[in-house]
Amino acid sequence: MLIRIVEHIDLNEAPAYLVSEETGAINLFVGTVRNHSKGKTVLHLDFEAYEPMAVKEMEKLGLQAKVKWPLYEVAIIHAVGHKLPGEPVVVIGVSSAHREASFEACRWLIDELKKTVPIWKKEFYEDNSVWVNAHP
Amino acid sequence: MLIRIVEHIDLNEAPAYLVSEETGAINLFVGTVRNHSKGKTVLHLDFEAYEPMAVKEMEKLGLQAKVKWPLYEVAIIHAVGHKLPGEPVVVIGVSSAHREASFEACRWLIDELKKTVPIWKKEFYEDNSVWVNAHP
Amino acid sequence: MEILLFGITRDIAGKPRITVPADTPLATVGDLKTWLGDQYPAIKALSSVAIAVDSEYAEDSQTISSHSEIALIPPVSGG
Amino acid sequence: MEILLFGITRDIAGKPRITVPADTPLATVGDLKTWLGDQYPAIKALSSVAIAVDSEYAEDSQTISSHSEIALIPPVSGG
Repeated sequence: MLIRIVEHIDLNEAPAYLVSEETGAINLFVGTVRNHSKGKTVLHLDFEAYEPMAVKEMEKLGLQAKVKWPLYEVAIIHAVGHKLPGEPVVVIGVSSAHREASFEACRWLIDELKKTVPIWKKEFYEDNSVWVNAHP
Repeated sequence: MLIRIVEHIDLNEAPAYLVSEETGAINLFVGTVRNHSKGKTVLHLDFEAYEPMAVKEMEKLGLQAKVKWPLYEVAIIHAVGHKLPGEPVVVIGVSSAHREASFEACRWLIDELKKTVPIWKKEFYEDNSVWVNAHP
Repeated sequence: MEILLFGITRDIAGKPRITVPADTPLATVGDLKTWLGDQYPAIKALSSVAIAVDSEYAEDSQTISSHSEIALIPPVSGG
Repeated sequence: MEILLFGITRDIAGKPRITVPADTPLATVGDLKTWLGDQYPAIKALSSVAIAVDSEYAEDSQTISSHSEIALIPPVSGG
């Protein structure tokens, strides 16, 4: 598995890692910073991670996905720091023999990552900033 | 839209095309040559396209996907020629504001491409070769 | 009239196109399919056969003209 | 005992960690959550609060020791 927390995501890294002679399908999800959210202009996002725990939780998710689906490899890369609109902040990639498993596992991984991995996002608008999900 | 039939797929092209400040989600599917199929060793695949029609059909699929889901951009790239195990043969990529649409549209596009786009694959095994899907 | 061939149909015919003799009475896509099946029985054994007229899938009822680009589309297997 | 803080909880406390006085009677994760809520009422207003012990999510019933690395985990928002 390729599990990383990085300052800057290289979009070429996960596909290069996942390509192999054994597999027929790769699904890749890339989350990027949108320049607007709920009708407001987003200037940038700041991401912060509790790194040793985040890596551990991402490893657990990768292993769980490998139990749930017949996957060859899993890549989970998350960025931290100051991110501008258009910049990638998360990459999930999986490889499998057939495409069904690749789509399902990739979708499950991004959904679960958002629930359990200790990473926090602060959105900066023109007039204020908020820690996403913090309040009900 | 980025719609192409190429001799050699550059895995970095579609992600670079799809990243934008407007979108939050990119889903990418990559189909690659597996070194085995139905228990037999695959030496290589040969892909052939009726190019002007294949491009037209891929454009139609891209436009249909943009009607069915709120997508920003669509990329469909298919390789032709002699392909070895591990080589990419098709890339489908879509960008959208939220991840649900990106997963659904990408999955629909690869499923439809396999049904309608005039591209043919011959599988070469150690002892014979077959045009895939030709016979019932 | 010339029919472009691809994939297994090119292997069946042993050439990249079939020339339909000028005096062959073919009014529609359906007529053409019947004629092709009679000339090349192996084509009838395929999972499916479609005809493209000017690089669009054509219904059997569509009339054909020698001014169009006509192609025989065996079962596709891209991706 | 020191509690690592992240995201909004670091903003609430105004510092990257909270030091729990040595004589504070905290046996379990649940006790610690109660104590933190009393010290920083704004923490009680969050959507959820979890505690990680040695970088694993911990149940309220888990006992804590000052030898462990303890972190306060406000609602996550990665991805």
